[in-house]
Amino acid sequence: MPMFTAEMVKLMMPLFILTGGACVLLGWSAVSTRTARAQGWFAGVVHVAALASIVSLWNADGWPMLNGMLIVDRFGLFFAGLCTISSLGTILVSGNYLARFDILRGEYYALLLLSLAGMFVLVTAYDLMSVFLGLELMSLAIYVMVGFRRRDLLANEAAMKYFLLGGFAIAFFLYGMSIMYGLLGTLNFKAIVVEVVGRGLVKSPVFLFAIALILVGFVFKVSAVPFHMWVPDVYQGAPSPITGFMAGAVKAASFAAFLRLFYMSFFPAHAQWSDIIVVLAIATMTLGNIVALVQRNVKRMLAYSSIAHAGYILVGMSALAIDNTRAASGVMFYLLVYTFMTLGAFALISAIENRTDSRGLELEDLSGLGLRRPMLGFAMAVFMFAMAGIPPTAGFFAKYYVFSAAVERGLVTLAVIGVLNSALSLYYYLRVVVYMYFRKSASEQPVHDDWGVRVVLIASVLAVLWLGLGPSGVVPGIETVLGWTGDSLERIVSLR
Amino acid sequence: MSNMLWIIPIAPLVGAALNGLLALIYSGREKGPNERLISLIGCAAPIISFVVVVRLFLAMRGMAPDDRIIETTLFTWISAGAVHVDFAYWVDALSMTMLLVVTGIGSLIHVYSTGYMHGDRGFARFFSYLNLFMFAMLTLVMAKNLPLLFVGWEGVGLCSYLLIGFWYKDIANAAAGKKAFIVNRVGDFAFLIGMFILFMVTLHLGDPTLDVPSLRAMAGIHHEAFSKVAVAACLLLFVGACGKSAQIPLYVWLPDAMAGPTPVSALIHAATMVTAGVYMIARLNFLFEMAPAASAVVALVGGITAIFAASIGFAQRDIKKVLAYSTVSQLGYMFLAVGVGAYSAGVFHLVTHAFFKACLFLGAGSVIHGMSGEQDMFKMGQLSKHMKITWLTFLISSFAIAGVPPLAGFFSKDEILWSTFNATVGPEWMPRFLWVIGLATAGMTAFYVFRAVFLTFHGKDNVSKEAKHHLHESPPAMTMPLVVLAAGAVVVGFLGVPAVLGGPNLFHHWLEPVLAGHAGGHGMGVGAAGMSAVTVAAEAGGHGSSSMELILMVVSVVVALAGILFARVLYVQMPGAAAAFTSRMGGFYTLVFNKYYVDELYERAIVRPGYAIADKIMYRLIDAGIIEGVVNGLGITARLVGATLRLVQSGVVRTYAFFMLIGFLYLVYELVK
Amino acid sequence: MTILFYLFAVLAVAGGLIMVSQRNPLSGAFALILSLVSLAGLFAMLNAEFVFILQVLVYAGAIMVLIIFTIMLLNLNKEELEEAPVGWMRLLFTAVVCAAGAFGAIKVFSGLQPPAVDMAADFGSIEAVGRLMLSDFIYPFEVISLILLVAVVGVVLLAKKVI
Amino acid sequence: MGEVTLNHYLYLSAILFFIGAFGVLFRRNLLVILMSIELMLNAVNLSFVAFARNAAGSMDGHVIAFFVMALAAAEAGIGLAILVMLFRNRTTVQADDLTLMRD
Amino acid sequence: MDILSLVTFLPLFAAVVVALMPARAVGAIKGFALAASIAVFVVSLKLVQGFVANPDMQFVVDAPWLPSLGIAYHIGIDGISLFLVMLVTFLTPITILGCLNSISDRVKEFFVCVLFLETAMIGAFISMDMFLFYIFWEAMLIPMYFMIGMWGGERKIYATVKFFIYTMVGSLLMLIAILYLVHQSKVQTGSLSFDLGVLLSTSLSAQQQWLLFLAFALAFAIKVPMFPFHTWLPDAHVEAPTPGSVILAGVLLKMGTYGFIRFAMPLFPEAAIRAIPLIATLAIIGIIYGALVAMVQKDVKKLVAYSSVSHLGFVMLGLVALNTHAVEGAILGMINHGISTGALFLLVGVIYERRHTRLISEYGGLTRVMPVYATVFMVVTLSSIGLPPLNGFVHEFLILVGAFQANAWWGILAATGVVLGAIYMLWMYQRMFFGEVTNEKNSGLKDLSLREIAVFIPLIAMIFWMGVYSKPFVSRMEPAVNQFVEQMTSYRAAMNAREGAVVDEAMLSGKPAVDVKVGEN
Repeated sequence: MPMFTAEMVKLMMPLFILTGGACVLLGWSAVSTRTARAQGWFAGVVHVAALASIVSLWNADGWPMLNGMLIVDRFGLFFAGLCTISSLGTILVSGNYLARFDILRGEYYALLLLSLAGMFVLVTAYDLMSVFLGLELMSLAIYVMVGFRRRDLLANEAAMKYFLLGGFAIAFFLYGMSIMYGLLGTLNFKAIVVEVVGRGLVKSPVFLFAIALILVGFVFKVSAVPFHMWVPDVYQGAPSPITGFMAGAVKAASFAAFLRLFYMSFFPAHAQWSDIIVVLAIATMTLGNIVALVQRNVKRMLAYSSIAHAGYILVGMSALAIDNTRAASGVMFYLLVYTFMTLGAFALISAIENRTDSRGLELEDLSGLGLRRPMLGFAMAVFMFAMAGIPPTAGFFAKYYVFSAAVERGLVTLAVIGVLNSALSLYYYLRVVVYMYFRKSASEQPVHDDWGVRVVLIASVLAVLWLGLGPSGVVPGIETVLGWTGDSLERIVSLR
Repeated sequence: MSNMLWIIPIAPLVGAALNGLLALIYSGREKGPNERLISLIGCAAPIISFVVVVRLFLAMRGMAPDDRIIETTLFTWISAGAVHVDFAYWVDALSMTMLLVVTGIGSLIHVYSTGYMHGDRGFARFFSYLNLFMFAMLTLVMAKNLPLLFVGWEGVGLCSYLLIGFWYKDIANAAAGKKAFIVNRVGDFAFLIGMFILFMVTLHLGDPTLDVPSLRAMAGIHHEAFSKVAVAACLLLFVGACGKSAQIPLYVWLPDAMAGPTPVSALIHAATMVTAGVYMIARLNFLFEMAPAASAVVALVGGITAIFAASIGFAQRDIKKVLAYSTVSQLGYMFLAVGVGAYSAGVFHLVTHAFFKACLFLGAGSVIHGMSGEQDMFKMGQLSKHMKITWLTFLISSFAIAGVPPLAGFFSKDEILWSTFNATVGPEWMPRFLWVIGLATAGMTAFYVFRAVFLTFHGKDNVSKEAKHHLHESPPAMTMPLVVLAAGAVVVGFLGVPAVLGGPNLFHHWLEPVLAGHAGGHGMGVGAAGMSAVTVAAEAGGHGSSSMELILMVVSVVVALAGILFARVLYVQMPGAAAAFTSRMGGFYTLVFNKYYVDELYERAIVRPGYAIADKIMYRLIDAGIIEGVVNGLGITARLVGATLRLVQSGVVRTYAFFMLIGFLYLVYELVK
Repeated sequence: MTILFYLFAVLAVAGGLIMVSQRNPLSGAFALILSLVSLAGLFAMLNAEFVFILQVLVYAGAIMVLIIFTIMLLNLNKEELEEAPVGWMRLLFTAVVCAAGAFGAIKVFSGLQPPAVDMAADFGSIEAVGRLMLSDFIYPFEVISLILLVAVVGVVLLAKKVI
Repeated sequence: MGEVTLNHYLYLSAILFFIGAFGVLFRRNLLVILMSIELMLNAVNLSFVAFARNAAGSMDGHVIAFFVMALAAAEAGIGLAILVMLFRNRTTVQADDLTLMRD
Repeated sequence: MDILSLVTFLPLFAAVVVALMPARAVGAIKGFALAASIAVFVVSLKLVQGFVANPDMQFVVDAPWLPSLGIAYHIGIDGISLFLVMLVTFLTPITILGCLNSISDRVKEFFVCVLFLETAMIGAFISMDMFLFYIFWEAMLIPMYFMIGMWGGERKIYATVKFFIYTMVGSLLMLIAILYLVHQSKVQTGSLSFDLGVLLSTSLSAQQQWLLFLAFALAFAIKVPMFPFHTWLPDAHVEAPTPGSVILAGVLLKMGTYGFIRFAMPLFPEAAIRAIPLIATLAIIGIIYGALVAMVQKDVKKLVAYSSVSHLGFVMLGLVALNTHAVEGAILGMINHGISTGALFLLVGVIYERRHTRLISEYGGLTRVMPVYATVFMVVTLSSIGLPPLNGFVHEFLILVGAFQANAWWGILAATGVVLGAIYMLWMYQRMFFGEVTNEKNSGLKDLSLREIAVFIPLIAMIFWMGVYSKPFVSRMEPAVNQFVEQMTSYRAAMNAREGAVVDEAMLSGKPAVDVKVGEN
């Protein structure tokens, strides 16, 4: 059995590009700390290369490789691309930010690349082992990046909290993995389905116990209530570009693996776990929105908002169905949109954030922004309206997608709770707009929007508007992305 | 011929538009537009109408009595679903009578106004309103269907509102105008409902219509369907009439309406608009005949209003107020007439009243004009020396209203009394009771009118020096109409000389096809069942014995003369007696002087509680309190919950882990169970 | 064998309990080493030769040394090092929740009827495991190297005094 | 004391796992929390190895246990690095002191 | 591009152009916005011209948009929506003309908002696809939100946030209902479609209908607003700048009533019929309550706002009376209210521009200093209180007749609104315009300028036209309304047949079922 064929190398090229780039960067930054800007450029180029290779692989139609450890299929590439874009945006935003806080280091970019590599592993994972390693690679790099403002007390604290709780969660995940391994003798996604269905283990307590444990790992990463509590603190303490990266890419990658695993391997037990997801979704949406209402710190507010969005996505997760891919594509579309919204929002926050004291960026600091800087204000308003789910922004389409899936699945009450939550969330999203447009600025906070931030903002606004106005090209695209499920689901059906 | 019909209302409308435009154009300038031009436009409009009306009248006289109808449909006004309303004018004998009165007296008053309003800054505006009123009133009169009648009905109300508040700088005037409008609206509300009932009946019969002739025809055919709702419909329509014609309990606006310029009081609040209610009931007589109970109510309300208003008239100091209450009282008379089924008598009184009351008002206006705006009779006296024409015409009209033969008032009033006496309306006691009331009212009317005459033109001279300085007879533009009207007050009565006095009662016959004819049109079979006893007894006037009629006639004349004499005694011969009498009556006088505190009652019982409920309960409690409380409460609750939940976020890592473990246990519990 | 199992088991649990109950982290670290070594014994009993060696070398050896080294490095005095006593309620509460978790897990496991499996001759040997690691698990193996790379870079970035 | 079966190992692993969890929840010293997580990972390893021997019959569990150990090492390194950084700025190793961000 | 799409998207195009103009070119922006809106109106006249009086949808465009989701760009107008579209295109230039001077701050953004709003409003009226409708429906909120929030009064933030959230709550529930309905339709037909025509033939159980209807009705009732969901309106109106109030009152409120007649009632006829007593009750409460509360207001804008509650109560009552004339009255009422109340707000804006207060007590005796203004105000006031032959009367009359026909008590109770309307409006007029000029600040006020007169002339002309000769309007809407009424009444007949005519008796309170017969004619 040849270990690596040329075809496989091609399929794994994004990973090689990212890791290779990271290694080069590490070496470079070890010898030169003055050329950090150039290192940032280099990282950007690596991203573009990775993105190019992801795009070039779009029609490659991969298969489970390396003992079924990973599969480079469209689903994975979709999320890989999404994460890469988010990461690229983070790089564009970071330069100025890092320089401003005097932490401009090449290793930062290397870690970003490694984290992105972890994401690639995660989204292409076809085996719980890969999921675990992808999660860890992604997370460890992020632990470091969260604490990158080394002298900042909040950053220290955020890194510590994230690290401890992340470790705690991964222990549960591993425990679940071990039980899964013991029970089924395999960790391969497809093999799990075959074993579970074949051996009639769908209702086995051990199997379900393992699912519960594995679920902890995922719901921690996607910040579902009550596994969400790290989110506000970490989002607040982390450097703003990284917060955006976490809210966008990390969440997207985690959801990707979550979706693939649960829509495939654990789907036979859907009846057992869907109720839980419903409850989690409700709790997550509601708590996220309600607590966001009373936040004055912008990053913290967006952290809670991010929790709430996880709740909406969980609505889609709970509505996964065997006979159509509406819910799954809804989740994907939501993540697509959310990534852009959150990337843009945090890009702007990165540009505004000046303070190093513990107060952080408060709503008051946004006062009059829309009047002083109309384009920035417009962009932020678009993101806020999108997050609130107002047409004609993409946020509406995203919500529409998951809620319609829930309705089709008969989860009308869940959908109703969802929209009521949307209404609730309006209050704090609108408040941002209120501050930006309807209040005079008390102090003229300087805005450090260099070209990187602007590029990110323009791209995000365009994406959010375009996805809202004419997702006609995207929606069918997403449906085809989910072609893999068609195959596996049919198999599941036949096994029943 | 019928094509000319449209000129009648349109001429004043054009006049109104032209004058209104002028008024607006000149509104920002120092000087108003040329008064001559305004007068020309303003007076030409009703006069053109009048001329057309006369021509049509002559034409109509040439027709067979049953064919005396002229009509024209201008365009479809509303056509929606089952509702089809044409903008159609339709004139029969009754409306022709009204047209003559309205355009005739209206023209006179327009002429009078050119003198009265001379120099007023709002001259153009005034004529615009007055012309607009003419348009509305003519529309009311000529309307073929009830909605169009309602257009006129509301239109005259609007003009009344505008004209009462014409001198808007005094907020009291404006308030009076508003009060008039709103009280009228209360009546209109009932009118609308009444109209709806009729519409429903016709709709049910498969031919939804509100056209008066069609209603009349259908009422003849579908007697049963109509009589089922007739009482309700008639009562509601009557409430509408009460509003417009200032009957109890909706009369309160009329005295206040005297705030308007005096020609307005004469035209709108005496001669024409306020009689619209009477006209409307006469127009719908076929309906009221089906509803004896409603008719009884009409008669009773009319009678009570008559005496009630007359009693208030006793104690007024303001000459216009006296006339206003007199108008209310006389309108009560008319309602009494139509209530007992004496439609032609009612309409006849309407016509005669239009003359003498218009004359009285214009006379009063002339007095006020001469007195530089003074209206308190107790500050007048001996004016007969200064204002001969005014005095004479006023006196003639006073005799007319008092019912002194052979002036107009005598014939019309007597016909009403006689019809009442003979009526079979309501319970057995009612006709006689109403007759007594009518008679008493006649006496009282004589008294208070002559009280006014004596206080104003005779008696003690209380005119202030300053006023006396300016005191003068009014210009010809004002006196000429007075003379014409006074002449009318003398003459028109003879149109309705009853048979018992050997008269042909031309008036009665003229109206016969309209007021008694509908049964005739559709055969006696229906008529026998359809025509109530009311009609049979009253319309035919001659059913009672003629000797009885003569006796009663004498009685009423005696009563009227007694009233006049009493007034003379009190206010001319023994000037102190009135004061003594007043103080003797004490509380009662105060009660009467304050119009039985009806306004105050409305204020306390309806206006203030209504306002308080709207303000305190609806706005502050329900709206701002409960609904807003719930709405904001939801928001506050969400925030409170949020503020509570955020406390869980203690910042302590172990707590976070603890919640994760709890969450894990929940997952296990739910999954494994 | 049974006695050995229970011995190791008791030692492992005891080590764990001591670790979580000692207020001084240094004592805790040593208790943990006890626990880890006991677990190594259990690994040996489970024919996991490779894991046994790693457990002793990497875990009980390297990792614990790193921890202890850090404790020393921080050069904490007693007050800073030791934590304040914790309230009984909290102890009880936490204990109950954790016990519930453990109890639940045990209850779930109690229903497990593992199939009898044949064991290869070289089961658990270093060679066999190593072969497996570099064939079937080559991908995870490579990824774990990246993880370690991140760890190295991260440690340098975060803990170095001046970067 | 019957024969030692897979279940016994699993019970033990569960107990150790939740002792570790207890340590995370109960202790305030960041170092101890860190060690408690290590204990949890060890419990997982025990489970892997026990399963490998008794249920799966493959050595995959051993390999995975190795990876877990590697991960544990990496985590310990990062964790201790964060701890050191934190200690430099705050001079504390108590978890309960990390409450600058809350609510 | 077809004419209907042109009318819809021309404003959006203009908005984009305005957005691209330099912010300093204030005059050019204003001129362009005005010209664009007039152009839209002129183009929209082609709609009237080409409209044929039949019940069918006309100017239909049905192009696929998101076929995989069953969403199409399906637009069209019938007699019901024709005049609402016209109302939008008519009011927008007037609004723009009216606010040319009053908006001096951030002119560019303002006109972008107005033009964007116009597209959204037209779009909502012409959408025949539920999804498309929802998009437009929600899109209206954003410009309105900014209009109130940026150019509003003191409590603008409270008002605008309240407006936004209030309306969103309702519409989000409607969204769920739409999704559910579409899903049901998909289950039944096998294909996914948001097309109104397809959804209309979805069969639903009584309970499903009821819940869906409630969700729709809530969204629309908030927009109307019906009692007790009206409290956002006074705040929004008071704080909104004049053009905001005009558009809000003139058009946005009609979205609610239009929603009932176009969507809520036809989609769920049986539930709607069951809900009629409830809606009628709320409508009547709204009529009386709105009028009474309007009476006690000290702020003239608030007064007009509450009067809207009352007027819209009439419209709702007309809709549920379910006979042709009442429904036509209701539609006329929507248009008339748009014109009259729009004019009222513009008038208030005129005086607010001069004095910067809306308190009635600040004014008095204005007739003296501003006679033309007073005259215009008077005409509009009279139109608002339904004085014949001005426009207000026609619809009130039709609605009252129809309501009376449906249930005598409805007609009677609603007719009290006629009285109350006169009270609060005339009282307000009296306090503002009559008497001496009590406030020194008012003595020097300028009367209407030529521009302002130009604003009001078309409105006054419409007030007279629609009052005197409403036939051109009614005749175009009649076929569509007849169809609506026939459908609803036939459903009712079927329900009555099922339930033994119990409902019928109750509904007509002893009166014969005349309306059913009319429907058959």
